[in-house]
Amino acid sequence: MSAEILSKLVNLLSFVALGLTILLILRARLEGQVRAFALQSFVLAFLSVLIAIYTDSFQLFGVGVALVIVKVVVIPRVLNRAVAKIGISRVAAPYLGTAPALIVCVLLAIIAFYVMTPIASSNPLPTADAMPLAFAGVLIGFFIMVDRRRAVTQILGFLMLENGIFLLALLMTYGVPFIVEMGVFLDVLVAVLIMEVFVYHIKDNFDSIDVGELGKLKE
Amino acid sequence: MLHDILKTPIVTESLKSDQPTAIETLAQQIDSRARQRFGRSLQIRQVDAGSCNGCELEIGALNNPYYDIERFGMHFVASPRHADCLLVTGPVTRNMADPLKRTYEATPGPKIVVAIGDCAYDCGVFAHGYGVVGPVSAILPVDAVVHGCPPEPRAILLGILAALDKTP
Amino acid sequence: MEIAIEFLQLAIVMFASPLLVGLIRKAKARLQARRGAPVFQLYADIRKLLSKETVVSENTSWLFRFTPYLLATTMMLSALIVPVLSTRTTLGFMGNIIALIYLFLLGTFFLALVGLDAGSAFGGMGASREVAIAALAEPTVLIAIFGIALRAGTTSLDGMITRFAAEPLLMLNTGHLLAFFAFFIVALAENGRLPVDNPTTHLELTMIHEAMILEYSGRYLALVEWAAGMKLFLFLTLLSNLFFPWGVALDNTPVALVIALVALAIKLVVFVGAIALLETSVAKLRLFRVPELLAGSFTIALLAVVTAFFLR
Amino acid sequence: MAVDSSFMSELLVATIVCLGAGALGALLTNRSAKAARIVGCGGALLGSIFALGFGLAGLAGGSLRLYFPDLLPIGGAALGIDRLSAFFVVMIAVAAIPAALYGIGYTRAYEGNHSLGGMGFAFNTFIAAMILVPLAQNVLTFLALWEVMSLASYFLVITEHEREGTLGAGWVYFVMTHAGFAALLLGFLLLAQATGTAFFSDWHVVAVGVDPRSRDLVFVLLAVGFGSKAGVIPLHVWLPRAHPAAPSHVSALMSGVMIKLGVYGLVRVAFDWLGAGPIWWGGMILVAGAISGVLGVLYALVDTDLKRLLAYSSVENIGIIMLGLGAGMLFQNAQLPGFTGLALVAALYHTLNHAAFKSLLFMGAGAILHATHTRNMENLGGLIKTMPQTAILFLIGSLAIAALPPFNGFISEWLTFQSLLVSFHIAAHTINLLFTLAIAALALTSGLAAACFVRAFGISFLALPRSAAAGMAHEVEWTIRAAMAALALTCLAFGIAPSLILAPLETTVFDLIGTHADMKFDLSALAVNGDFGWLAPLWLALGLIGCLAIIPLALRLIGATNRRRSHESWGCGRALQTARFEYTATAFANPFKRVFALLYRSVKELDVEFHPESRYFVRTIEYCNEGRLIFEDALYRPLLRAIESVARQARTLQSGNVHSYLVYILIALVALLLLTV
Repeated sequence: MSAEILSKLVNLLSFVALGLTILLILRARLEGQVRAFALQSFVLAFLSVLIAIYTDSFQLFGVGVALVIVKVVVIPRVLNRAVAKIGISRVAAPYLGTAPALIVCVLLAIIAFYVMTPIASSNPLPTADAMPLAFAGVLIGFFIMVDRRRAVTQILGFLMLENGIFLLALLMTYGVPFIVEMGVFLDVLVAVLIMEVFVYHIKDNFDSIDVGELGKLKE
Repeated sequence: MLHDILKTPIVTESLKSDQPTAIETLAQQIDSRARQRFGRSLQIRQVDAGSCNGCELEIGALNNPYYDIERFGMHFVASPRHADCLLVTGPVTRNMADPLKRTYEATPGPKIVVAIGDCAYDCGVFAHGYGVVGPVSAILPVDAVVHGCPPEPRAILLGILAALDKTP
Repeated sequence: MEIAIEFLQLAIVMFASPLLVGLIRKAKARLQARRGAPVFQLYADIRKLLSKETVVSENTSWLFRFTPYLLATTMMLSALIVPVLSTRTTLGFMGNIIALIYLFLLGTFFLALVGLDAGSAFGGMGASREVAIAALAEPTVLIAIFGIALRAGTTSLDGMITRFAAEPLLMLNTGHLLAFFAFFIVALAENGRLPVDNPTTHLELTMIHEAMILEYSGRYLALVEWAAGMKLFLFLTLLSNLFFPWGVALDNTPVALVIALVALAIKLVVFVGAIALLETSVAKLRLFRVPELLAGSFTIALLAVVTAFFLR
Repeated sequence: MAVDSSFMSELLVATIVCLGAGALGALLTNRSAKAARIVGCGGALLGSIFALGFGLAGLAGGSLRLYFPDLLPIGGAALGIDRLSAFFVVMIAVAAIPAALYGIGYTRAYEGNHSLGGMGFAFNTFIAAMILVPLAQNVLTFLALWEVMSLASYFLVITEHEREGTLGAGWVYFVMTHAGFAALLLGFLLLAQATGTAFFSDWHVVAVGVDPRSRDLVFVLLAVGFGSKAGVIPLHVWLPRAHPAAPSHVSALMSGVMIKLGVYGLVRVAFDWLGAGPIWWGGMILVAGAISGVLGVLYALVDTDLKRLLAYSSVENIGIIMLGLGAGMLFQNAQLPGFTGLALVAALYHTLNHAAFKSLLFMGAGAILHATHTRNMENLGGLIKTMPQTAILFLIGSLAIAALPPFNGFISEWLTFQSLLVSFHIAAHTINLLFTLAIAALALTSGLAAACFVRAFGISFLALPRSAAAGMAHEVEWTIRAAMAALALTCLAFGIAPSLILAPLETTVFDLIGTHADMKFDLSALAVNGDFGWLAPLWLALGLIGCLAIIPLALRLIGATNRRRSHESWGCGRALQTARFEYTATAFANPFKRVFALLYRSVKELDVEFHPESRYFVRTIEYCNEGRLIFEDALYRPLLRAIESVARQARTLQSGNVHSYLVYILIALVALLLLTV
């Protein structure tokens, strides 16, 4: 597999990942959002396997497999369970409407391009071209956490942010060592489980998962 | 959405297999005869002149996968301007008499009128009601009448065909 | 020779477009577990309509009687510009892709006027919605065009197709695919397909395109339907040849033309399947959600341009 | 071919003499309204015809230098012509000839109740001043002519002073135009001081040497001054008030031609006087153009006053022109002179086209006003049957302004698009993104413009009349129709044979920037930047006609029946159809109001009065969806309040009589001038 094809493929897949992040804004139903996340994680796994083949590093391959197990299978399960348990929750309106949110996403993407292109151009790896996309994924994930009110959506925003960071590392340095990656995965898993518990509590106390309701805790 | 798209064809498969033979045979004749009239293309406009909506249900059934009237080149349209055939249901009430006439006027010729159901034929149980003007034939030249309260979809199909056969 | 090919392309667009519509209907019927109308139904409909009387509202003006001819005209003219089979089109010099967009806009303009002509509330409603959607779709179209023009280095249809046909790994090019998606959404909106407009609706209040032609009958209706079919055919041809330029004849040898014809047929069938799937699986958007859809397509187009700039 | 300057001067003298004769003659014959009307407009007509000849000769290369040292203080009066001035003179004449012809018939309505003498005087002076402004060769000549132009147009605006609102509109116009004038004055004086000369011809050479900061200051001042005359947002507020208030043939001139002199000034500043500047100059113009285009058409889209709608659409078209200019400046900055030429050609072409179709549309609106005595679209409708010829002419204007083939607007907008699209040759991401947004803005503008004129034409001309007045409308007299027909033909000619204009325009631009525009064209086709984009308007037009002819024949050949029956509109069988059933202008604009609510900030009121017996019977429904004007609210109200408080201190001077204000302005002007000597 030549470097050119690899970089093209990496660009494309990173873009699919980014698109799935943006899809989180368009999809109203939580199930769909979870599915988007699972799909994105799968794309990342595919990407890391691709790079593993290119660099024939066994570690990266392992990372890909672990990614599939943790983020494509386990976490979506957990989240779906949460969603099911919450039931049809009252849809809390986001702070921004769909169209403005999309515009913000584009702006974030452009900013990411501005910030990352110089860094990417100084990086010799064939995968470096896509770094701005990964960074845009990080920013937009963050934006989702800010913009959306439903706790589950926010968790997903956080997870996608994390995916973006993973992708960034993957593109910059062909990924961090296996052990570190494992550690990160476990952290994320734990974090998700804790958040799930939180969601239940919010749900029980305010019988809605609109984090805006948390404001009531003040008095 | 992705999921739905992946799911859709499977649903179709399961339904498409059981096409009833009785309808098939009827379909064969209808198909052959429908060819000659209106060049195998018939746009239908349905007018409710005061019906109890029983007939509407049966007419609606013509569109379902079971009867699927479209395969005969027949199609329900949104405007009498597009139509060749008016399906009129119910006894003609005072309020609907004039609109019914206007609809007929608005339909470009050549056109056929089919009265659907007993009410359309002789006002059925509503006969001599204070709000009822009379049967459809009192307002429009009717080419064919379909009896029944309500008539079943295949009867309606046959009625339309009868009307088609009458047209020169 | 070349002029002959030109008119061959025109003939294909003129006579194959009803078949395309028929195919979409058939595919949809199949997906809805129905037999559906035969694929040649639209020909029968048109033939019948041409032999029927026309009823013209007494409130209408000459515009009402003139517009169907103009619609068909704009579409035929566009068919002369779009490279259906070959990029070596003699009349292609009449205009580039932007001229093409404006030709379509000309048709929309008159159709909307006709919607207002009869003075019925439905027509006005349809006209207002149609122009709103057309206007909101415009930026996406031009930005998507920009996105591919700056990679092809030209805005002439023939030129763009030739360049892309020569480009390896085209399908791995992000900007290209993004531009395609943006253009595809716009194509759906412009042709009044789901999820923007429901071509088979009977409910006046949900209509857009249908509402404007409620008044038409007989030969005028035939022309309008036919023009709509040609528009769809042209948009899909444009999509398939511009973004997937495989098999388009780069020179006018008979073999190349035959290959091009087959390739076009295959691509169109794929699109038919896609549209049928889409229209059976998604519901019509509320009218005031449509801008969001178009905003989304605009976003995609913008990203296409941005990537093309930064990743070039 | 060279034209000797004596011939040129004869033409110019003839022009001025005719206009002067028209002006004075109108004053003298003021007693008999008919005579004043005919003399006034006749003089203007003859003068404009000579002006056309003069301009064409100028375009053909004729040169002229006139210098009257003692006609004006400091520097004297200097006139001269180059191709750019000649081009604008031609543009003025193209609009002024039909306007004068139109005036002959149109001003009959003013007989008896208005002084036609004064009107004729102002009208001729206005045209004369406009023709001379592009010829001015030094600061004072320019400013003097500019001021005369403003004052003459001001008096024309307040012609119908008895209508309520007219004086207010005139006042806004007066203030804005003089604010702009002050900016111009300052800018010119600064530049003159920095360069040490008041002659434009010298600036081209010396201005480059001026230190950057004061160059920037001068540029901003001049841009603001000319921008306020051109009606660029946010300096546009006078335009939608003043243009509708004026008599229609004057509105046609103001909207079609006068605001273009602002464009003339900007072209001069950016490409002649100051020379190439930093990036942000071009960026500023480009952004201003994008904003003016989108917002202008958005306001036009929801307005129900036909003439105000047209005024707003002028703002939009100025925006399109600005996009061309800004692009040109950015290309100049990026060392791409071929594209600079292309963008300039596009901008100037659109300037000319807009002069043609906007005058046509204003005259059409005037004809409607003449026939129905209303400008409110909600009371119009059905006119296509009572005034068929006006309808066709207005339709042509609408098609042209919506930039649809085969009319002239299409060509210039196509050229503008091309010049924006070639921007990817610039290798700077920020500029690329700027251009990308400019393209999006232009696309949105053109789409919305099409929607806007579907509404304008469809609501006012089609379906049933919405008021008795509209029902009793009648076709207007022949001079009015002839004037409009002339303009309509111009639109068509410029649309199918652009080379008529492109050839002289290209040389004009060559004279200006010293490089050829990156385009090729012959009688039938034009190509941009090699094979980047091409267009064959003539063939497109032929194709349209051809197919239009073929289809009915084909239908006859295949034996399609042509039986036709006339019947009522289909309304689901409802009892009768009245105009009440029709879609209103407000309803038509509603989708846009909802989509762009952020920009309109419209306030919606709905009050329903029910029948006392039952809620199911409605007595009256009142629906009001008023869009608020953000710039007025955010920018001008506070400003005016401040000024007001100042004015209260200066109440002693305030006599309430507008003409005494003129005196103040004049005094201030002279004082400023003396200060600088």
